[in-house]
Amino acid sequence: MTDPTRGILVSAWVIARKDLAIEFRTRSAFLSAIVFTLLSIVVFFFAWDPTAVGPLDLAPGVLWVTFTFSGMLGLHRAFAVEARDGAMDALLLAPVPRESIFLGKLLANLAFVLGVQTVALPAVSLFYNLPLGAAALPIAGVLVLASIGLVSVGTLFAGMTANTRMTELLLPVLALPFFIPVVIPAAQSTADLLAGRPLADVFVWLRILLAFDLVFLFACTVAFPFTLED
Amino acid sequence: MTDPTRGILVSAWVIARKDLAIEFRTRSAFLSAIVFTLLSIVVFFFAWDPTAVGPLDLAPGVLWVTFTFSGMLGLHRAFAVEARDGAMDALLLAPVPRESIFLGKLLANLAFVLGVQTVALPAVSLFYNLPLGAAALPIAGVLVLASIGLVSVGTLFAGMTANTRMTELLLPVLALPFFIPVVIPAAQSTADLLAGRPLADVFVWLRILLAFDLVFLFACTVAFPFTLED
Amino acid sequence: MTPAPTGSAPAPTAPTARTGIDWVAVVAALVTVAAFVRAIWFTPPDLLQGYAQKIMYVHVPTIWVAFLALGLSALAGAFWLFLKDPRLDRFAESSAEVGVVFTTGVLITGPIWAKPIWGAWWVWDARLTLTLVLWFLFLGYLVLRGAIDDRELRARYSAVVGLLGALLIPFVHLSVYIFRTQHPMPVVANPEGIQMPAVMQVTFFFSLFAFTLMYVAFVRARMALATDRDALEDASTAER
Amino acid sequence: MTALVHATALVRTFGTRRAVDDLSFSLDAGDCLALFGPNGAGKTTALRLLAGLLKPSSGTATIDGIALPATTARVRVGLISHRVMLYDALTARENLRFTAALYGLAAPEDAVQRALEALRVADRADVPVRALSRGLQQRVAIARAIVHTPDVLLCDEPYTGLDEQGGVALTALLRERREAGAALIVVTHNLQEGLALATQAAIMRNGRFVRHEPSAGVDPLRYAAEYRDLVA
Amino acid sequence: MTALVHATALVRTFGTRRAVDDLSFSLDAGDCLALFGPNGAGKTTALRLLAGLLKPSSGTATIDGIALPATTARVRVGLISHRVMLYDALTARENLRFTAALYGLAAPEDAVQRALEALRVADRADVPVRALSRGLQQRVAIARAIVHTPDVLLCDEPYTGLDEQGGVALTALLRERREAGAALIVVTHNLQEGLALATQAAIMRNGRFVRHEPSAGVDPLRYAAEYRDLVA
Ligand code: HEM
Ligand SMILES: Nc1ncnc2c1ncn2[C@@H]1O[C@H](COP(=O)(O)OP(=O)(O)OP(=O)(O)O)[C@@H](O)[C@H]1O
Ligand SMILES: Nc1ncnc2c1ncn2[C@@H]1O[C@H](COP(=O)(O)OP(=O)(O)OP(=O)(O)O)[C@@H](O)[C@H]1O
Ligand SMILES: [Mg+2]
Ligand SMILES: [Mg+2]
Repeated sequence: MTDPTRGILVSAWVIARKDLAIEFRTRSAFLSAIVFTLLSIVVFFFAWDPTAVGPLDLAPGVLWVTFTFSGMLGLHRAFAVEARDGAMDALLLAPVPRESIFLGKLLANLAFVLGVQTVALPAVSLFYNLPLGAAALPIAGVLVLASIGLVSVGTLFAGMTANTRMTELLLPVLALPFFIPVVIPAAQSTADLLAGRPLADVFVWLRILLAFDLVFLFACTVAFPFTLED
Repeated sequence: MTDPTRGILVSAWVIARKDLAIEFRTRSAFLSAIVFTLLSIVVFFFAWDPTAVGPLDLAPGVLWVTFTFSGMLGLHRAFAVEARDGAMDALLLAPVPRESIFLGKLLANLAFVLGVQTVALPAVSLFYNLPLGAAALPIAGVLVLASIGLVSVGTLFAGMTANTRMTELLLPVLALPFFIPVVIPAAQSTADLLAGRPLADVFVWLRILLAFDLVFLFACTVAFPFTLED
Repeated sequence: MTPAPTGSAPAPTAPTARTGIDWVAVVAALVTVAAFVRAIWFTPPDLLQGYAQKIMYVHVPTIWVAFLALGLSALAGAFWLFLKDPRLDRFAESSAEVGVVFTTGVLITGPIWAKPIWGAWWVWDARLTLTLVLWFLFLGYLVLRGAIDDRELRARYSAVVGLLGALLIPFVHLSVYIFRTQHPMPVVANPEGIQMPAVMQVTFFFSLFAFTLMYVAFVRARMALATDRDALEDASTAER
Repeated sequence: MTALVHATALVRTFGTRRAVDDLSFSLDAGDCLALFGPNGAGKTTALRLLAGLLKPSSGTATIDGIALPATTARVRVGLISHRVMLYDALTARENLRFTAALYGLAAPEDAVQRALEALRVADRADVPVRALSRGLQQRVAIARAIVHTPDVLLCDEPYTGLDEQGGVALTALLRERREAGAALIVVTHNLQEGLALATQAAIMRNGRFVRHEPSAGVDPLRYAAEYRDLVA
Repeated sequence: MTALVHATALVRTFGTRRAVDDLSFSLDAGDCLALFGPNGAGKTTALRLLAGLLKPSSGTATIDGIALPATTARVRVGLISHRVMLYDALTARENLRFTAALYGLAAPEDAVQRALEALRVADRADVPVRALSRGLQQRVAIARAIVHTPDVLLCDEPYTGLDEQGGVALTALLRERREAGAALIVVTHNLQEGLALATQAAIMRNGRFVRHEPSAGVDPLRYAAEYRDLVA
C-alpha cells in the first residue's frame, strides 16, 4: 500500500463488503428496516387527527422523523455485529488505519439507509397522496445529502456507544442533537419542493445541508480514531 | 412455595428487583430514555411548520409516537441484559415457573416506562402549552392503561428477538403492528380529553383500550413459555 | 416422510419427487381464466358503480382466501407446538406466504376500486387500516422466519407470532360494525343474506372457487420448495 | 431406589447432525462421571440436556425420578457452563444473592458468603463482575452454580481459566460435594484431572459413549493410550 | 539489532488498580516467553498492551523498533485472545477470508486453507461459526490469528477448550512459528505446557514479573514448587 489514501479506501471497502455480506446472510435487518419505516408512517398517521391537519403539512415531518428513527435503529447493526465476542478487537488489531474502519462502516450504513429510503419515499408519497411529480428528483437529492450527514454522525456515535452497555438508548441521546441541524433544512426543503416553490428558495437550504455534510463527514472521520484509542 | 400463584409472583418480584437494581446501577438507561423523549419532542417541533399546524393538534400525536418509540427502545434493555454471556440460561435453570420470568420482566419494564412518562408528560404539556388542568388525571390513567398493553406485547417479543441476531430492528417490526390497536384509542382519548369532550365520549375508547390490555396480558403470559421451550 | 421410529430423531427430510406437470396448478389457472372471462364479458355491470364494480370479483375472493390462508397457517403453527411435525411448520410457512401475497392483492385491488368510487386511492378508515396492520403483521412473521436458521426455534417463534396475528382477523371482519367506516358494509357475508343479483352471485362464487384452487396450487408448490430446501440443508449438513 | 441422574436413550439433533445420539446411563448419590471426548463430540449438548436447558429430540432425562424440565427437578441441579452466566454490571455478591433468592434459600447471606469463600473470591466480591479477570469471573461463575448446594452438579470444563489455587479449591469443592452425596458429571480434556475424582469414566464420540465403565480399575496411562486409539 | 518485541517500564492502571506495573523485557526472533501467574496477575492486560489494543498509562511497547499502535507494527502481530473474535453469522472460511483481505495477503485463499488445515477444522469450515462447539470455535479463532503468519504471536491461554488433537496441532504450530523466527508469548496456567516451548519463563504477580529467566536451565518440577512459593 504505497498510496495511503488508496490504502484507506481499499480496506474501507473490504470492511463494508463484509458488513453487507453479513447483512445479506441474515437479510432480516434490511427487510425489518423497511417494514419498520412503513409502520412508523402508519403510527404517525393514526396519532393525528387528519381533519385538523392536512396531509401535505404532515408529510415532510413524517418523512424526516421516520427516516431519522429508522436510520438510528439501523446504525446499531453496524457495531452490534462487532460487539459479539470481541470481533471489534480483531478489527483494531488489523493493520488498517482507524479511518478505514470508520469509512467502511459508514459506507455499509449509507448503502443500508439509502436502500431503505428507496422503498420508503414512494410509500410515503403513495400513502399521503403527495403530488411528487417533478419534485421527485430534487427530493431524492435531498435524501442523499441528508443521509450522508446523518450517517456520518450516527456511525461515529454508534461506534462509541457499542462499547457501553446501554447502546440502544445512549445512541439517540448523543446523536439526536446533531441530527437536528441536518433534519431541519432537509424537512424545510422537502416542504418547499412539495409546495412547488422555486428552486432558488430551496438552494438556500441545500447549501446549509451540504455545509453540514462536509463538516460532519470530515470531523467524524477525524474524531473516530480518538473514540477507540485504548 | 405451597401456593403456586404466590410462588409465581414472589419470584417475578425477585427478577424485577434484580432488573431495577441493574438499571439503577447503570442508571444511564433511564436518564437516556428521558433525554431521548425530550429530544424527540424537539425534533418533532422542528420537523413541522408551526405556522401550518397548531400545537394542540400536534401534542397528542407527539406524546404517543414518542412514548411508543422510547418504550420500544427501553424494552431491549430487559432481555439484552440477559443475553450477555448466557445469563438467560441461568434464569432458565432456576426453579421458577417460566411465567415468573415473563411477569418479572414485565414489571420492571412497566416501572421503567411509567417512570419515563412521569417526566415526559409534564414536559410535553410545558413545551406545547397544553391546558392540562382537569384532564391531567384522566390522561395519566390513559397512560397507565396503554402502558400495560404496550409492555405486555413488547416484553413477549423482546424476549423472542433477544435470541435472534437482529434485535434492534426485529422488535419494532413484530411489535408495532400490535401497538397500533393500543396507540389509536390512547391517542384518540388523549385528544378528546384535551379538547374537553365529555368523559362519556372518552369511555368508548377506554373500553377498547382495556379490552386490548386484558387480551394481550393474558395471551402473552400464556404464550411466553412456548417461546422458551427448549 | 415416514413417521420416525421411537427412540430416534426425525429422519432427514426426503426431497419431493417433482416430475412432469403440476396438474393442480394447470387446472387452477384454467378455472381462474374462465372466472375472469365470465366476470368481464358474461356478467352485467353494476347499476350504480358501472364497470368499476367488476373488480369485486377479485377483491373479495382475494381477501377471503387470504383470511383462510393466514388462519390455516396459525392453526398449523398451534398444532406444531404440540406435535412438532416439521410438515406442519412447512405448511404454516407456505400458507402464510401465500396469505401475504393474497393480502397484497387486496391492498392493490382495493385502491384501484377506491380511486373511481371514493376519488382517493386510500383513506384511513378502520377496515383499511386493520387490513394494512394484518399485512404488516404477517410481513413481520416472514421477516422473523428469515432471521432464524435453527428450524425448531423458527417453528416455535413463528407459531406464537402467527397465532397472535390471527387474533386480528376477526377484528378486520368486524371493523365495519365496530367503527364508522367509509368501506361498504358486507354484501355477501351479510347476516341478512346475500345482497346481490343471482347472475352476480354465480360469478362471485365461481371466482371464489377459482381463487381457492389457486391457493391450493400455490401452497402445494411452496411446500414442495420448503421440503426441498430442508432436504438440501439436511443433505449438506449430513455429509460433514 | 431410583437413580439420582438417569438418562434413557437421549437424542438431540441440530438439523440432521445428531449432537447426542442414544445416550443412556445413570448415576447414584456419590457417583462422579468423568466425561471425555474430542471437540464436537456432544459433551456440552449432553450436559445442557441434563440441565433441562435443551429439550431432547427423543429420550428422557430424570433427576431422582422426576423428568426435566420440572421445577422440582431443576432446583436440585447446578450447572457450570463455559459461559459465565453472570450480570456484568452487578458485583459477584449481588449475582449470588440474586441466585439465592431465585432458589428460595433459607439463609441466603450465609450461603453466598460460603460459596464466595470456597472459591477464594470473597475479597473481590464487591466490584462489578465486568472488572474481574477471566479466571476470577470463572470462580464467581462456579460459586453461582453451587450456592444452592445442588444434588446434581454438571461441570462443563470447569477448570477453564483457573490458576492453581483456583483449581485446588474447585477440586476440594467437587470432592466435598461428592462425599456429601451429590452426583457429579465433569467434562474435561485433561484425563488425569477427570479420573482423579471419578467413580465412572466415559468417552464420547459423535454423540455416543464409545466406552463407559467404573473408573476404579482404570489405569490413567493405559486409559490415555486407549482414549487416543478410540477417538483417532 | 533491535529486539523483535520490546517493553520498557509498561504500566497500565484501571482506576487505582495497577493491572500491569513497570514491566520491561525483550524478545528476539525465535524467542518464546512462557508467562505464568495467578488469576488477576495482569497477564491478559500485558498481552493487550503488546497487541496495541490498550494504551499504556506509561512506558512503551515496540515491535521490531516500531512503537505500537502503528499500522506497520500491528501487521506483524497475531493475538489469540480468550474471546474468539469471530463473526458468528459467517462461516469459518468467510471469517478467515475477511482477515486475509484486511491484512492484504497476496494469496488469500491458500493462506486461509493452510490455516484451517493446520488447526484441523477444514471439514467444518463452511457452517456458520455459531453452530460450532466451543473447542471448534477456539480452533477457528487460532486459525484467524495466524492466517497472516505473524512475526509476533501473543497467546492468551490458547489451549482453552482444545481436545488432545487440537492441543497437539497448536503445539506443532507454535513450534513451527518459533523455528521460522517468530517471537512468541504464551500465557497458560499449565507449567509443563508452557515450559515445553519456552526459551524464557516469567512469573507475574500483581502486575510485575516476580521471576524472569531463560528457561533452558529450569527444571519443571522445581519450578512448580518455586512458583507455588512465589504466588502464595
Ligand atoms: C382501499 C382499500 C380496501 C381494502 C384494504 C379493503 C379491504 C377489504 C377487506 C379486508 C374485506 C373483507 C371483509 C370481510 O369479509 O371480513 C373487504 C370486503 C369488501 N370490500 Fe373492500 N377494501 C378496500 C376497498 C374497497 C372499495 C373501494 C370497495 C367498494 C366501494 C370495497 C368493497 C368491498 C366489498 C363489497 C366487500 C365484500 C364485503 C362482504 O360482502 O362481506 N372495498 N374489503
Ligand atoms: N446450536 C447449534 N446448531 C447447530 N449445531 C450445533 C449447535 N450446537 C452444537 N452443534 C453441533 O453439535 C455437535 C456437538 O456440539 P457440543 O458443543 O456438544 O460438543 P462438545 O463435545 O461440547 O465439544 P467441545 O469439546 O468442542 O466443547 C458439534 O458438531 C456442534 O457443531
Ligand atoms: N476493564 C477493567 N476494569 C477494571 N479492572 C480491570 C479491567 N480489566 C482487568 N482489570 C483488573 O486488572 C487485573 C488484571 O487483570 P488481567 O485480566 O490482566 O488478569 P490475568 O492475569 O489475565 O488473570 P486471569 O488468569 O484470571 O486471566 C485484575 O485484578 C482485574 O480485576
Ligand atoms: Mg463443549
Ligand atoms: Mg487473563
